[in-house]
Amino acid sequence: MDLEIRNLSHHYDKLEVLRDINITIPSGQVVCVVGPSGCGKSTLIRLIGGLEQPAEGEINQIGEPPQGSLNPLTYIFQDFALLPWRTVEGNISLVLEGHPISREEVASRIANVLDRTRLSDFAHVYPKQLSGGMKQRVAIARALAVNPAVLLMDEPLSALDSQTRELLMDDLVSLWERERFTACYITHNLNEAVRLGHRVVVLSRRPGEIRETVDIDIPLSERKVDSPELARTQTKLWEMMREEALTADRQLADA
Amino acid sequence: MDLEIRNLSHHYDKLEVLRDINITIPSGQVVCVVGPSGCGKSTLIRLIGGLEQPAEGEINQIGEPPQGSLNPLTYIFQDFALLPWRTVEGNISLVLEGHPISREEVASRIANVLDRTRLSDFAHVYPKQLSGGMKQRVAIARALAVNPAVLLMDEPLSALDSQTRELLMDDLVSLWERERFTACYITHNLNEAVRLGHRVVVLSRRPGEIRETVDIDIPLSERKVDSPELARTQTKLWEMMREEALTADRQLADA
Amino acid sequence: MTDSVSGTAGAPITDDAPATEAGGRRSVPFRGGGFAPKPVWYVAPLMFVALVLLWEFGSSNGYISPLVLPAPTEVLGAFSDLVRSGMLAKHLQASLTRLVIGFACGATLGVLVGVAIGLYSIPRSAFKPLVAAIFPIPKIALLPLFIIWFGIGEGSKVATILFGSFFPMVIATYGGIDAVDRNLIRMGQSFNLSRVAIVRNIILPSALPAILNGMRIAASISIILLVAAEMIGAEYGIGAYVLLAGNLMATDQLIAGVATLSILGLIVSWLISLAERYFLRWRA
Amino acid sequence: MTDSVSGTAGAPITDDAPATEAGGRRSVPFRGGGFAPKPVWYVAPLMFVALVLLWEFGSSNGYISPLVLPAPTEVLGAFSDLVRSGMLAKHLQASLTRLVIGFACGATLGVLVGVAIGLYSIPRSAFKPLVAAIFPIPKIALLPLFIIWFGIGEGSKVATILFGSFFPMVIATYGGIDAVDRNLIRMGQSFNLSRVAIVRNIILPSALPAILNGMRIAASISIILLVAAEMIGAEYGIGAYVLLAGNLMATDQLIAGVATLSILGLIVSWLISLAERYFLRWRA
Amino acid sequence: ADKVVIGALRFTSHAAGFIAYEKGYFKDEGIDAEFSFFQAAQPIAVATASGDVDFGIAGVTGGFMNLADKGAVRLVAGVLHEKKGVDGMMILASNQAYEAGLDAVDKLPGHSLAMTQVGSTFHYMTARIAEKVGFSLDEMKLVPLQKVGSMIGALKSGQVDSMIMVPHIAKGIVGAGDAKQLGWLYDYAEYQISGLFTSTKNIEERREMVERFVRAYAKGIADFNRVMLAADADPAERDEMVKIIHKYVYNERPYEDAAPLIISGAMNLNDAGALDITDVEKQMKWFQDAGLVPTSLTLDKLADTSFVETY
Ligand SMILES: Nc1ncnc2c1ncn2[C@@H]1O[C@H](COP(=O)(O)OP(=O)(O)OP(=O)(O)O)[C@@H](O)[C@H]1O
Ligand SMILES: Nc1ncnc2c1ncn2[C@@H]1O[C@H](COP(=O)(O)OP(=O)(O)OP(=O)(O)O)[C@@H](O)[C@H]1O
Ligand SMILES: [Mg+2]
Ligand SMILES: [Mg+2]
Repeated sequence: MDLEIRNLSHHYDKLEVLRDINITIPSGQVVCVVGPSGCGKSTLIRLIGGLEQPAEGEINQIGEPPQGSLNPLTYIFQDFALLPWRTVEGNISLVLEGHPISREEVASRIANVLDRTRLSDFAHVYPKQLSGGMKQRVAIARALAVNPAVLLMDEPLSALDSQTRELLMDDLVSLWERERFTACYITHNLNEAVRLGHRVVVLSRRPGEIRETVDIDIPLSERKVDSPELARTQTKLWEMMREEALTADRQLADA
Repeated sequence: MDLEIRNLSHHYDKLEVLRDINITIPSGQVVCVVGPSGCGKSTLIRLIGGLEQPAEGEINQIGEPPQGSLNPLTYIFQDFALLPWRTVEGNISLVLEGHPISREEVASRIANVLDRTRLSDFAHVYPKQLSGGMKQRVAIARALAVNPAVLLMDEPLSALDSQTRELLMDDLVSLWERERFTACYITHNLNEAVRLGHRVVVLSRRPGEIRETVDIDIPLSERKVDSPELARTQTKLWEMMREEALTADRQLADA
Repeated sequence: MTDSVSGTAGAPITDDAPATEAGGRRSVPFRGGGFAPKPVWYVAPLMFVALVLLWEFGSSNGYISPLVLPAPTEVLGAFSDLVRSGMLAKHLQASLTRLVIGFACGATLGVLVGVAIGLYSIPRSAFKPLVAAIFPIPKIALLPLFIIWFGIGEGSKVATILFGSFFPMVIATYGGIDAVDRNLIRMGQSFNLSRVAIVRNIILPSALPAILNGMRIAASISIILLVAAEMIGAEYGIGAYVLLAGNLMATDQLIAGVATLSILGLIVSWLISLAERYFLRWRA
Repeated sequence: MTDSVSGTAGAPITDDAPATEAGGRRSVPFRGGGFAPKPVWYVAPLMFVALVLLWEFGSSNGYISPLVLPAPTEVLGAFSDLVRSGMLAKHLQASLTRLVIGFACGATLGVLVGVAIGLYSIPRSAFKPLVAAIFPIPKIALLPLFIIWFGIGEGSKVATILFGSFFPMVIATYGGIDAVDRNLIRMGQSFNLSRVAIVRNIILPSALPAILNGMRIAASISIILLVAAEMIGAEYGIGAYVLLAGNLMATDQLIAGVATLSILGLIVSWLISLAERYFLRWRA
Repeated sequence: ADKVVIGALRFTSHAAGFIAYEKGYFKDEGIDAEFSFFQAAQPIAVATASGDVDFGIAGVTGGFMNLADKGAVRLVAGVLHEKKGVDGMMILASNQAYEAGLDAVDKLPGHSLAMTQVGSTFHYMTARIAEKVGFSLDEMKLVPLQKVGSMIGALKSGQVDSMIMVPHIAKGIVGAGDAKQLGWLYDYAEYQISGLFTSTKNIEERREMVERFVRAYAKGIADFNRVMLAADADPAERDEMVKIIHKYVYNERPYEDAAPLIISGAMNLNDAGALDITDVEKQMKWFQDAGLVPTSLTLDKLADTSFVETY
């Protein structure tokens, strides 16, 4: 299943946030969207998943979601969005509850995703006991439990410290290698974008417009921290965004 | 003025946090301390600045602080620690209030540090109106206002998004180029460490012990994002820490 | 590595695409929204007017016996009697004097004790449990003792209100100080600020929102206690007026008096909101 | 780039370095600590015992007239009379029945109305201002009307307590719902959870801490209102006992009754703490 | 038998009802009576208005008159009446005021007096004293304290100079030396303190039952007056009656402690429940003049004079 965003514009009251966005997210690929603070990245991904309605333009899914997908468009949030009063297991079972699947199936799905995210030992633990990296892995396990067609990730790593981020990036890469999921990945972090994206979409500052789309052809598994080619792409992206980031950073909140 | 940490150990009740730390911070140099989550980095820097008393060992200042230094050991905190009810100016004047300096001197010091951090236009603005990067620049301006001999920075950039972090790293580098301040810089982020540190001290996981000390001889101003030498050092540091970070991340909070 | 603007791939674009197309192209379903109840400004006044009309209708048609509830017009009549006779001013003056003195003293003492509990170990150990034990005691139960302790003049009335506002202020103040961000205090220490400077410049402003919120509660309690306070030998005062009306079973006056108290409460709470908006304008 | 363990640079190391050395080597001064008042466990009981002893001493030596305050031994005597005569059980039973019924109904209704205000626009517009206007009305002022509305039996007593606990529960509940992390709701929507599932699995558990806290307040208010409620023709009940004692100026009984109420309050608040510890064990 | 609920206070002044019940006078009249106990008189009137209670005894207060004006309740017989020579309401002075010169009732002007409420019987009694002695009520400071307990506390601690009080409490205070007696109210006013009332609905719909009730009640009054007030009463009979009353009044105290209080609390009751309608009218006028009761209240609304003799 591909996703297609056509002539999308959005505004809140009189605040124009997004202007004429066109993106295609092809099946099995990770599209990263980068842009300065407040440019409308989160708005964009909310629109893509149907959590908000676009003012103009349309978002289409092309082709059928895979058989057995309980929730084709599944989010992974920056703040993990775990229910603190449910254990790891309970957080995953929450999203399976409304569906017509048997108890055994629920149990086996939970066991399966916990295994895939190396969390099997932590099934009965409350979120408060987990580190940030572990919490985000629980959120990933929860997303996987519904067999998503597309993962919509809004800065999934930006609440983590940089070492945990490194570890989780490796996890995401190996997960993609195994599952070849489709994803729209929003981030601030150019290093993440060049490590995880098959395609990087650069937005301008608010109102967000597409400034550039960069395809990166190196296979994900071969991208190393110290690869000079990636470093060059990253530097190029940074030069593209530096001015915008500077302006965005120096804007007063109520101006 | 140099700082010297000798045979330092610390524990909270029965929790051993630091074990036999020896570090020297020579005048005019930036010493970065990296280590996995919870290894005692923040404890270390609190001990260095006299906010806590070490269980064993000692911390000495060698030589006199420069003339006119109102607060030789000055902190810059991760969460900025600005008073939300005072304007930018008021936050800086706070730390000058107890000292025997004239009103004019206070005003000129404030004007001076605002100028050095490019904040002159924002003197009368409340923190709530500022972006994270701006807030941390205010905190830096406040620290500069007391003419510190040593800056003690506890993950000063880790509350910022990565683009703002890039911008502030540039700011810090050019500030160091101009002022040649002495600093102890705590961070999670190996990229920050190799960009800003003359020396990088690597701590093991709790109880924190020194695993390695790496000196980096490239001048700060010549360190580029895509410099392969830095990338190699960073990779080396990461390999050193990976296992420890992984273990630290998978520890339960109440275990 | 190639640069290319995407969005031109995929199926051909048709105008006015329906939700489902033959080629398997479907619009993403909307599933957000809701859970953000927006107050509709005209509902409250509308309901209020409707209620009063219904009540008047019920009263004038005998569905509501005057014994159960006087008609709104009668309440209004009682109120305008109160205004025209000049008694409202007299009652208000008496009550407000008591309120202001009692509340001001109670709040001041409460903040002082709260600061002591918030900052020092010994007052904390001694007074925190004491406050917890005394706070829930119903003040009307103590009125007979208050008469002996504070006399039947203004003393016991002011004391009742003072007691009522003291305890919530203590609790709000030390709660506010307990919640002060310890990082800010550490920041103050790291700049060698004196203890006094830290209390004055960091702790008290930090606790101010909690203190103002405590004031809101203390003020409500003070107004509620007005009736209890004016049980003791009060000639004038809204509370005394309400009590007399209750005793005479003059339900129209009773409701007029209660409405006056309610309005007084709303005004005080509005004043505190103003103060909050002014003093806490730095809040995000 | 060289690897080297540092710490060997700098001045020569001497054992047992004094704070200041000739060579300009000084220990970093300590400037942290403080601002963390630690309760000292024995101060509160010590102070309590000291106060009671002082009071007893004052009473038995005539410094405190029995009119002003009865001696602690007299209060104890009144209390043991109450226990021995079996009246305490009778009073407690009467009061607790009223409290439990009134509080249970008030809290349940309060939560229901609070949820409606928290979730839907129209109830929010209609009831939020109404609650704000009625909450601060002193319940004792309305007692004469309560008698007419609810009779003189258990009805009006339960109604007084019901009203007292209803309003704080409404406010706490919708406050809790307003404060629910919208991201969690959005998460639920993003997984296509039904509206009911979101309310049941996300909103209500999220609001539970606020609701339990509201219960604590509502319970205190209920106990305070016990005295007011039992002003209306109650033969038994702690409130009635206190009122009668006050009427007869039997200060020893009065204080014994007030102490019983205070202990009742502490017990209820402890029970709610237990409930919090159990239901909110997931909290950090 | 007619089921009837009597609202009562645990006061000696309600004793006639207890006697009538215990001696079976109600049963004799075919009335199945039941007591509902209150802490204050006012709520009994309210409860009668709302139908929870059928009969009650209340002072002829402003609150009662307002309820009568709303057509809810009506007096049907007299109960307590001041009578020269029979211990009734006592006028007291605090020790401090007494020492400072307040040693006679005619010195009351310029002093303070405790009462429960504006429009209470205490208020009216004071007005009658003022009328008799010949001063204006404005010359006194009347202090409303809501409760009898508060009045006693205020007098004992010298915060008010004087008050009027029921005999058993007043005698206790004077006996303990906590205050001084100034005089008896009956020297200034022989007036109708309280009366038996019922709801207008009862009068209109169950008139015959009300008649029977009043008859039975009057028998209780007769017994009470005969045994408790007469100087030459048979001590054995008095003991028996005190025992009956003790079932209801001061029942939490042992008989030995309660008996003197009950005996000293005995006040004159209207023979045969006769109602002093002249005085009731006078009271009504006074309250209306004071603006405490609307002028729409008439004597017809306040009392139904067809059940007992009036004078
Ligand atoms: N529900 C809303 N109502 C009104 N304005 C909104 C709403 N959500 C976002 N905005 C505004 O729209 C703009 C874009 O917000 P958005 O969160 O999409 O930016 P972003 O790119 O995700 O920023 P960040 O990098 O900080 O996460 C901001 O100015 C924000 O204030
Ligand atoms: N005041 C304290 N009392 C008791 N334990 C403490 C205190 N401060 C820190 N600790 C514990 O000491 C250990 C080290 O904490 P510290 O904050 O120094 O680690 P850190 O390296 O700064 O971690 P992070 O990378 O998360 O900032 C942790 O286990 C922490 O729980
Ligand atoms: Mg965002
Ligand atoms: Mg830290």
